[in-house]
Amino acid sequence: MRDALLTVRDFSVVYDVDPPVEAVKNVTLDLRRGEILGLAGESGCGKTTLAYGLQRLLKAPAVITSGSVVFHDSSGEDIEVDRLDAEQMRRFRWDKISMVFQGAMNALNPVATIGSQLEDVFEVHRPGMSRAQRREAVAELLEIVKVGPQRRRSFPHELSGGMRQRVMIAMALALRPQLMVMDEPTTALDVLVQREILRQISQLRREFGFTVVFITHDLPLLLEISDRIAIMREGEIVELDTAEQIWTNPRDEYTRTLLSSFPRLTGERGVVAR
Amino acid sequence: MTAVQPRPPVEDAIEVGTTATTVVKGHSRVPWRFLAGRATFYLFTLWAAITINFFLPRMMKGDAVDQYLSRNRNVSPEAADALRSLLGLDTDKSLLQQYVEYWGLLLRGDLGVSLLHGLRPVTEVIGQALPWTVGLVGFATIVSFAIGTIGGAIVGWRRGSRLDGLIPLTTFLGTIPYFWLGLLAIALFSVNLGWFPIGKAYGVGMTPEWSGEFIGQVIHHGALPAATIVLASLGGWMLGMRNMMLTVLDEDYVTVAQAKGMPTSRVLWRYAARNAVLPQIQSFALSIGFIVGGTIVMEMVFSYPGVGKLLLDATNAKDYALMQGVFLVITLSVLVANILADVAYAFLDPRTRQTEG
Amino acid sequence: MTTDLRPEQAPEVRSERTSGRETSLRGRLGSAFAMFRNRKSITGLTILGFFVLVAILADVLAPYSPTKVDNTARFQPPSAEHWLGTTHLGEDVLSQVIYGTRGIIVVGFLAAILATVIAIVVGVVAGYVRGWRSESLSALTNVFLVIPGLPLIIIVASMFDDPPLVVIAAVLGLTGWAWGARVLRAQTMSLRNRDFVQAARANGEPLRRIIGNEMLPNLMALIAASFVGTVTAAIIGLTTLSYIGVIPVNTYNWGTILNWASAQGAFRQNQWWWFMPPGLCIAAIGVALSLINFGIDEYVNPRLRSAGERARAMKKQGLDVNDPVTVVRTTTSHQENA
Amino acid sequence: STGQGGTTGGDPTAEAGVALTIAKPDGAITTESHNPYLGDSSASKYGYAKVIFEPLALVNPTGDLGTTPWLAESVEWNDDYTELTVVPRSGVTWSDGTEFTGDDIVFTFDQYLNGTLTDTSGLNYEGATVDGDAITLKFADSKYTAQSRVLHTPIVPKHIWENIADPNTDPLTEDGLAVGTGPYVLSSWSTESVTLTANPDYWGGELAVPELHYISYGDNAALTTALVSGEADWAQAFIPQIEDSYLSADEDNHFLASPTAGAATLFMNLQTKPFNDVALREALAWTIDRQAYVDIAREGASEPVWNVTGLGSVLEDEVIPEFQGQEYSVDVDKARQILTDAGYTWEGDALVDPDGERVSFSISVPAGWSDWNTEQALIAEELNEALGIEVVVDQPDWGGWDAARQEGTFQAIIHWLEDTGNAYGMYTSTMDPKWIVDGRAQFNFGRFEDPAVTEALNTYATASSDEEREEASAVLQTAFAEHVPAIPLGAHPLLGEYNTRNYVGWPTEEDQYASADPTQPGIVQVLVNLEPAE
Amino acid sequence: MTVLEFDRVTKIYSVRGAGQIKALDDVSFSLTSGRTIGLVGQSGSGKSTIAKILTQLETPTSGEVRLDGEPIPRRGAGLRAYRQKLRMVFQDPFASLNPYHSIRYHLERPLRLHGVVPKAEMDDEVRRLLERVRLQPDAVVDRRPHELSGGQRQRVAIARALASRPSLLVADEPVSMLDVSIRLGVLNLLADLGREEGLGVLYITHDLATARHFSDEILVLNQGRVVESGPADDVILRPQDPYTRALRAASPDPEAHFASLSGSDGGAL
Ligand SMILES: Nc1ncnc2c1ncn2[C@@H]1O[C@H](COP(=O)(O)OP(=O)(O)OP(=O)(O)O)[C@@H](O)[C@H]1O
Ligand SMILES: Nc1ncnc2c1ncn2[C@@H]1O[C@H](COP(=O)(O)OP(=O)(O)OP(=O)(O)O)[C@@H](O)[C@H]1O
Ligand SMILES: [Mg+2]
Ligand SMILES: [Mg+2]
Repeated sequence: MRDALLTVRDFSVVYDVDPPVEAVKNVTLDLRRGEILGLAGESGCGKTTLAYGLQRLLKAPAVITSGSVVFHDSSGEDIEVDRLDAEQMRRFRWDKISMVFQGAMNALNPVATIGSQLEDVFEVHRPGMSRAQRREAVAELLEIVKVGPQRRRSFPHELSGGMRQRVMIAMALALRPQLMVMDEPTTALDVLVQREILRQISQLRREFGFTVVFITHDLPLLLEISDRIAIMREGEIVELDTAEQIWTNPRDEYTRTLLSSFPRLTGERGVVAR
Repeated sequence: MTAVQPRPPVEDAIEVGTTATTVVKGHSRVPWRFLAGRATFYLFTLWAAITINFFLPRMMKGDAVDQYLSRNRNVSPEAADALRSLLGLDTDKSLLQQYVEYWGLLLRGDLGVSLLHGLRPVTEVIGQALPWTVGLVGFATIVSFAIGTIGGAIVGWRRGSRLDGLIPLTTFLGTIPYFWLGLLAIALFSVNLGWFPIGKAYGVGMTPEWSGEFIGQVIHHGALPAATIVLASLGGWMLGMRNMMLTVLDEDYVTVAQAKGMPTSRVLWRYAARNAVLPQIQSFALSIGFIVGGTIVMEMVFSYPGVGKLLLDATNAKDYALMQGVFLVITLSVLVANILADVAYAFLDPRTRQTEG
Repeated sequence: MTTDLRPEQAPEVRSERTSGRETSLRGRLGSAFAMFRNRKSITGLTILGFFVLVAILADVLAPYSPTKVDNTARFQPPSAEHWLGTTHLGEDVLSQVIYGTRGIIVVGFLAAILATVIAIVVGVVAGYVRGWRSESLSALTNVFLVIPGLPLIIIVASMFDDPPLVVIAAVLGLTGWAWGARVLRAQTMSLRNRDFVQAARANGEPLRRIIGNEMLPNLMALIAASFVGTVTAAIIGLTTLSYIGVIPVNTYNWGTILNWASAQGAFRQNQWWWFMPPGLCIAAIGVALSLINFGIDEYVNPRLRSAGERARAMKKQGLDVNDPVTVVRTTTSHQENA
Repeated sequence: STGQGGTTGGDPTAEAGVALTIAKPDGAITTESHNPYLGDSSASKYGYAKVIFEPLALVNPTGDLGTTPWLAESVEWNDDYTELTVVPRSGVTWSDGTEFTGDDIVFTFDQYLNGTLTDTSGLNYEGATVDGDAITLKFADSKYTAQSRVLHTPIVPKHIWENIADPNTDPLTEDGLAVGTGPYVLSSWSTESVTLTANPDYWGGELAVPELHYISYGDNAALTTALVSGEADWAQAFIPQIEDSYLSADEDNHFLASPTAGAATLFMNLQTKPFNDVALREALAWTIDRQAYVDIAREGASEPVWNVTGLGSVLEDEVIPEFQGQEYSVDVDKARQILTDAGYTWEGDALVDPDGERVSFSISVPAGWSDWNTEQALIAEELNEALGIEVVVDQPDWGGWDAARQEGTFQAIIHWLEDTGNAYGMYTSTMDPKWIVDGRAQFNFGRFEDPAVTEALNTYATASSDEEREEASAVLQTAFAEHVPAIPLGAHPLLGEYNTRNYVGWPTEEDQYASADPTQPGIVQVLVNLEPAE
Repeated sequence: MTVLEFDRVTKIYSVRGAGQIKALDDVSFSLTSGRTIGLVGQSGSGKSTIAKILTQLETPTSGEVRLDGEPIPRRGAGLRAYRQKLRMVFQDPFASLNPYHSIRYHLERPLRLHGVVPKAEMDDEVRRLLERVRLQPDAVVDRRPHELSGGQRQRVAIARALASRPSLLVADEPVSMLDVSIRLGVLNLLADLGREEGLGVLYITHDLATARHFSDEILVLNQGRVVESGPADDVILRPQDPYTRALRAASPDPEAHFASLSGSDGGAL
């Protein structure tokens, strides 16, 4: 179909505590360029760990115990993420892979304006840019996510939850990365706002053509928006298939349990039937 | 207070965002009501403190003349009455009358004369001592705060390293009695090693002037007391900052900063420490307020001129005017420090600007 | 009416460890003191307990009366008869230190109890009620923050011919509660709107039960911390006041010993046996109290506890907490490292 | 060398022409006032008023108790000591160049007359008459017991002071106001020290010390440290363990304690139990170890008072023959015998009075007066050990102590005496009802009252002949020995620590021409007497 | 049969610095035993405010709440009796249980306060309550809240609300914090109670799908106003108000999604 962007082989993460927690076990995964991969599973199954682990964002006591992650850059170069040293990793981050974090209130520095937090990214990764250029880039980003450049001077708490989430998305977009990992970007939000943000993400993806890993445990939502869905349970990917296949023909027992756990919105009363 | 705003019907629910109930926007940026409330609050505190400060000393046993006689044994006890009228203590006004008069004088900036200091105006007496207290202790407090906070940030950041040992060490230094520390410091550095003078603010025969020599002297003389104050108070700042750092380091925005590829120093100072320092500001303000009163022991041990000894002596000598004067300075500085803390906090933490409660 | 909806698999009640569940009273007590159940607190409590014991058993432990004058044995360095030497009057320093513990413990604890009780009453009430009542209580708190404690102590002490320790403790307590009240007020205000307090109200619980049974237990750690803090402040206050001679020096405490030592030039004469023990005792009790406080802090905020330990434990495994990059330790590279 | 501001520091070699640093333990003296009449002006607190403003004559409070005319060429009292005739010294100029004349003396005293200056010394001055050179100052009552109060009145220049509105309080801080006849003139004043330089035109001749620094340390301990390190040269301080901590630090360090007529005295409240019984007081007098007071509480800086008349060594001559050599000693058996005779018994170790009550009392001294605090402990221990009296050591703050002594609510206190330079001080302080006004006592705290004694006191004070005075003195001494209204412990000493590194000529044990206390008026005598060391 | 009427209630909050907020605007409905009313609306629309007014934690600015035609007493025994009849399950199971007290304490308090059973039977009653919410009494009764999972806590909260044998229950988003798989169990329990014991339930949520399935009637709240109400299926399947429609459109519905899909790759994004 499409060519691969990220190849994950036999990837395991252990929290080296007593007793050790094997949060991600031998995950093998191919991420295709431009697709939306939904990652679902009950809470605590290792979704966040996997997503963070891919770009080695986990702090000790987390240890990657096996596997490899290879990033196929659009320039044609293959980057072996697990071989990078700290400085290379720092450069790699955000430039190639960016993230939208779970709680936007907590993901933004409460004492800095959103403008300065956005500029930060350029300052560090694009040292060549002038101050004016950075300003302009920030204004453009805020425009894109419909927060509006006039909000540049606002502090996070002055924005609504939805706006904050959009600022996070703007930040993730800043360097036009090839992969965006979104960890439950909408769970804290209202359905209406959630919908609006999803619409925006889809629009931006069409524009910029990045790949999305979308994490949530809201299966109905995932079924709607993803190309492919991976179902995780206790650190393992138990099923990985297209959304339709998952919906119509779930193979794993656990997937089936999940799918039978939400009532119908329309049609006859009762749990969803496939 | 504004009236209930009629809410216009919302066309597009999505546009509204999460707050389905619109907060009335465009209210004045300056929260006058809040400020007025704070001002009333502070004025009340000031009034109450001054009133207490007026009545408390007058509940003490003994009076200033007896004290004067015991200090000046060459003065004939037979002259007690003459002295009483000389010192203005022969009035038979009621306490309430005196209180009202005190306020009258206070509002005119007249703090009376100090019996203990040759009947000089209290303003002059305090004016001579205050700069030294504020200078030395203020400086030491700032240094201690700065070192403690920066150190605490680093210790918190490099948790688990050998630096962790600094916390118990500084705590220990903070718990040993200050005078002990001071006396040992003098014994070691002044008497045995001779590196520093034994005390005083500057050398004998010097008169204050803006010369290099004088400033050098002031620094030389102030170094040991300042250093002991810093040592004794460092622990609190360091521990506070370190604990806040540990809390802040687990916040998402620190992880986000790292995910954004920020260099370590930037994450440490701009993200983590910048947030962790906020609660320190409050304590700092309070400690600034207490500088004025809290240094009696240092002044005794290091023969340093200052307000603390002034207060102690005034209390012992029943020098009401001077006591009240020093109280006033302490009260004012605590209040001013509190106001400054309010302002600084609002300035440093944008969140409080809105949701002050 | 409603359709019965059963998931294919009923969510199981997770089997959690039922390790030796506590039964009511013992368990309650245990949990009430849970904040002291860590190594730091226990070390601190042990040291403190030691001093409390010394204070209680002073009569038994002290080899001499603290005021037993012996003109023939002045300024003696430590010896078999006088383990910590003697003072300028030939008094036994060890006995003075032992008896001096009493004043310290009595004043420290009485002052702290008083200050804590006032802080709880004023702070919690100010936090729970609203409007002018809350504001006036907090104004009261501020006034007490502003009043200088030292003159107050001198003034009150002067009202008594021979101010007993209780009075000194009372004054130290009266001037020391404001800080705790402030902290408790803030915390109570945040507790006030917590759901479980609301739930208790919705339950119809009377006010005193809401404050006493729902809020206080949750303020316990804070109260304990403020108590310990006040003990420290009172002890340091007492020794300082004794040292500068504001408090009568005939009631022996470590501050008065130091006062005497300093007045008699022990510091200059390197009569360390005289001034070191009380100084070190003050430091020891100070350290003990801060250890307890660390323990409480760590109980309230487990991060404080785990951060350092975890980091050290990781270090042993070759991990650095601050490493912004996840360590890769595949079996092969791990072996290389090892 | 600490080498600050020209102090001599610890220079090993003697250096002429270096400044002398005089130190006090009074904390920073930060407010400037050169008024010699005001007890709490910086000039009085430091004591530098005494080297600027000079008195008519200097009365030696120690040694021979003699009087040395100073600004007066001669001083002479009339028989009943109500008139003082002085001849002003000629050739003296004020430090601003104006000539010193008798007018200045008259002006100085007349300030008391017209009420511009408060009579804090209780002079009751009535006016002066001038007869040629001689000026006669008249007083309302006999000044026999207050000679030094009259003679030590600082003489101020008329031409300056006549323009001063309130001589009680004026700080004299404006230029050209702090003008005196003294050996030194003010050079600079700062919150940390005061510098005075030698007066080049001083009438007393050339001064060896060109410059004086006055400095005040935070407390006794800091002052001692400064003395030991050489940062300060001369002070009046109670230094504990003085031998080890000061004298042995440098062989040039010296210490002189000069006994005076005053004494630290145990006052007992004669009005209430247990001290309303003379037997108990006497027993105490036979038990309390005055030598221990001197040796331990005062570190040797005093002299014990053993004589039954309560008079110490400087007043030995005044003791009537009957009591010469009649001394108390520590004689516990005797004390117990006195008690037994008076009906006291012992219950185990505890003393029980004739009423069957256990004897106990509290002895009270303000907290922080460490020498007397020590003595409290000593007395408590001695009395408990020897007589089985339980003594409660009470250390209130000054105010509480002061109230108790004035109102007579104490049981026992240690207090100083009024020093009149003769036996009168001892007896008026302990037995004179004149001190009790409106029920409040300024002295005689025990409230002794005996008409015969009162009369003898009046006679002593106003007598116009020595015989009359001796008779009165005999009555007083007998009454004192009989009633034991108070127990003097040790002479009040004037202390002085000084060093001979750069200057010699100080008062010594052998030659106490003045005390070595730099805060005493006699400082000018010492300064004039100093010479560069070899 | 108990009827609770919520009659034209308006609630205005004064917020310092932000003026006044109208949280409820002229809201009326009535709750009867044995029936479930679903109250939906997005965050901040005033749902919890209704619950708080019902439980007398807040007083309405205007309007009235009546129980069987009687106004609700403001204090004293009357209020206690009312609180026994109407109980509430709080929005957040993590916050509404006091971390300091054991589960037993939480359940015994209402039993004691309202004198439901004699002291001797207290223990049995606690066990019965726990069993009712399908928790094993032995396993949980002496634990404290933090030792339970979210689902278990939620059930304890429900058990507590049921302890005083109320006839009406206000359940404020009782499942919002729970995992999909646990959610259903809790809701089924409430449904059972309504059926078996005639409990009237006010089910507050913003999840349209569960609201539809567990309630007889649905009230849609927007900015403090009831914009639509009626039988559950009517409101969800045939929404009249634009806001209800927007809400419905925003709720994911995989069935409709896959039905409309013709197997192509275009996701919603
Ligand atoms: N620092 C840590 N130390 C030890 N174990 C951890 C740590 N962080 C996470 N875990 C454990 O790792 C497992 C996976 O956690 P993770 O956060 O990846 O789950 P998740 O699927 O994202 O859950 P959620 O949906 O709740 O966000 C969990 O069992 C968790 O308890
Ligand atoms: N105590 C209060 N003071 C001021 N405003 C309040 C208060 N409580 C609620 N509000 C405001 O009233 C409005 C309704 O709040 P409410 O809690 O009822 O919403 P909700 O529908 O329960 O929302 P959610 O789904 O987020 O729980 C909100 O705008 C809220 O900010
Ligand atoms: Mg997660
Ligand atoms: Mg709600």
